[in-house]
Amino acid sequence: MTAVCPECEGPIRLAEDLMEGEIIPCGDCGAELEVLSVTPLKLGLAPEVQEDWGE
Amino acid sequence: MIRVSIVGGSGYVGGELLRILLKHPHVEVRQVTSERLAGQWFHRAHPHLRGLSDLRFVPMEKLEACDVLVLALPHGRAMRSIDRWARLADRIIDCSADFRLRDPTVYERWYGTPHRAPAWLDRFVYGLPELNREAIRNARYVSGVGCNAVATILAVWPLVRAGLVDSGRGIIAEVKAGSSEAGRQAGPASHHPERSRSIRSYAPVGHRHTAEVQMALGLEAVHLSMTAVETVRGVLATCHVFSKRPVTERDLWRAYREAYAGEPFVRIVHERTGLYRHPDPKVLVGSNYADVGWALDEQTGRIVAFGAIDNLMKGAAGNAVQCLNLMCGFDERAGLDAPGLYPV
Amino acid sequence: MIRVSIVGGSGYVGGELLRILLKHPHVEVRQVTSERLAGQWFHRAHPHLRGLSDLRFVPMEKLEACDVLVLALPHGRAMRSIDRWARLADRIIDCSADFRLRDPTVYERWYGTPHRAPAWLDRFVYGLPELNREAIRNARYVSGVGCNAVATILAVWPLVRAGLVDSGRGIIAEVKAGSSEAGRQAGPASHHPERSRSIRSYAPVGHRHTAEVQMALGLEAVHLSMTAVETVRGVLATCHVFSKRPVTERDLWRAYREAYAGEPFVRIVHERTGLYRHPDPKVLVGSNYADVGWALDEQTGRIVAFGAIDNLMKGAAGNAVQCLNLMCGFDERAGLDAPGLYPV
Repeated sequence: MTAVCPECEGPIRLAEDLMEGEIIPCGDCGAELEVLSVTPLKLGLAPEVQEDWGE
Repeated sequence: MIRVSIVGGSGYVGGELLRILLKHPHVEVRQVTSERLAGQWFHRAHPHLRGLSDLRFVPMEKLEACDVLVLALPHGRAMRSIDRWARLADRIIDCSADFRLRDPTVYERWYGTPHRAPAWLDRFVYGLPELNREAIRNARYVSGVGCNAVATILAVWPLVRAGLVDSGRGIIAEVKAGSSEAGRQAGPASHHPERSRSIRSYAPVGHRHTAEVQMALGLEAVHLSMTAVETVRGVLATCHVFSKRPVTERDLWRAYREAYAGEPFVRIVHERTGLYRHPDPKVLVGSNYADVGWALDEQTGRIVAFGAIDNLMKGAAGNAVQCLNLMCGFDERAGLDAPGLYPV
Repeated sequence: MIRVSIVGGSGYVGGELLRILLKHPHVEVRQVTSERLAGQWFHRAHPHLRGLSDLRFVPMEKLEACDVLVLALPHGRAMRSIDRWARLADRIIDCSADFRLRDPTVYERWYGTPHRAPAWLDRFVYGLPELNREAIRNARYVSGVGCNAVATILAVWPLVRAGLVDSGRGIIAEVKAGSSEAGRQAGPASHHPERSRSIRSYAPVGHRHTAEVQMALGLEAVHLSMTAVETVRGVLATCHVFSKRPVTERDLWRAYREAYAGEPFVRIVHERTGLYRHPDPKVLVGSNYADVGWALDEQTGRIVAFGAIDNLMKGAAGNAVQCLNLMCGFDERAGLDAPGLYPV
């Protein structure tokens, strides 16, 4: 099963036993995607932790 | 002699403040604080200064009144207890970003949190002597400067002053910087096998110093990009400007000479031959000098303006002491006239 | 198997050609020339290759006919004896700058001397497969590429192709490069105490690769600045482009994906987190990959486009072998699919 990343439109391969609430990283842009619903399939951006490297 | 204490003295900027002030002809370093190293000898954090003093770190609540307080705290800390510092000293120099910007809404936009002491913003003067000398001389509260901002500002200021910068197009400034900018805190980004030989675009857009450059130059269109390269100290700002009218080499010599006539710490570097034709932080290590210069592309009218500094000196501690000298009526060069170490 | 000989094999590019071709599934390296080291074992110049072959350097006049000649001579040498090389082999790949530009007057303007074999210019194809694959496949004579030019071209090509670049404003490309670009010849500039930790603006304007970028992108307004930073291999081109119309992240993903769909050696790097969010030559050492990407400043519409390569590989030897594979009908990846060494 494949889907389209909502952030970068990249292809996302999904496991057959996909569960709601699972977090899947997009292979192209690294966005952490949350499975909002399985049928119909809906992916959304999971909240991110900001990295700070100083000045 | 004036009594100076340093708040947050265990970091690299704290170390440079001590290195300068312990040798400063008119200053007595009274106290230096560190919560983490309270009670320990100061050279535990600054091994190169061993034997220069018998100071030990004290916790902040042990701070006593003194003439000048220099704050070298992480961003966001100074503004939370500025009233307390103001009770301890008549003059304060804050090296952090907390009091650099005049407008609290601009601060919130760039730093992502509301300013904690907006009323104090008007009482602080932006601490860049080359642009603000008289105001600093008469000020009680002076902010530090952002190292990347200073290199960019000093590179381009002569062109802005000479009316050569097209405010619509503004400036594109690519700043290459060393690892000590990120401070003493170790992490994945500063891990040597990852950091060595990396050319890392850590802030290609949206860098906080943009606001500072906009404010200092009075220019909206400031396009800043940051790249980390392999050095410990050193910043080189390479700024691209398309002049409004045709310019010659002589025009540029005049613009830079007039902007920096008599400046004790700005040197113009524009040579035809040799290894160091243009400003290079390699020759500025440990010095408060800023080397500025340019290259003119006669075909296209593009001016490439350079600004090189040591981020811990003219980009932080050295500049703070330069402001202290002005505020206390000392010779502006006092304690700061050492040239760069070279080669290093 | 095809018989390949390398002319001028003692330099760093010669070493990389040997490192790849000695392991290439369809190539037999027949001869490698060096006037200076004639008669000596090849590993005298390439210690890392000791034991991989019993080749010894031969002087040029000992060259015999073969299937493909790869020229790795200093600039200006190949064009002086191109007729002689053409008698020795049906196919020639010249890594130098002699046959990159189509127009002899442009060549003279940028290289300061008249071209020695202008008639040959039309017979050479510019050897950048990502832009010129079919022409290279059918060519007998293919030029090399300039490392700084390739990084800049690959960074910006998707934006030019998508019609996003305002040809009036063009591009400002600041290329940061390592020391192996200057080749094996030692001198004051490459002396370690001077070169280490230096951030040297060695060609802020007027760099020769400008002409190559203009030709490849079909864009006149190319503003190139070169800065040497501390690494041995590695080039990062940081290009600033102001798009003609508002763009979104998704537009840029589409532009880069469409430009490089199916390309064996171009990778798009645009991550939200982590140490390597944007292209960084640190992860490309010894590989033929080019990492490309961007950062979008939503406030100002500025696109910062990145191109990272190993200057000795995709910027020279690796790219030459990629062209050889195309010219000889091999799998374009043959001998070239090793990933970068990391960390290094």
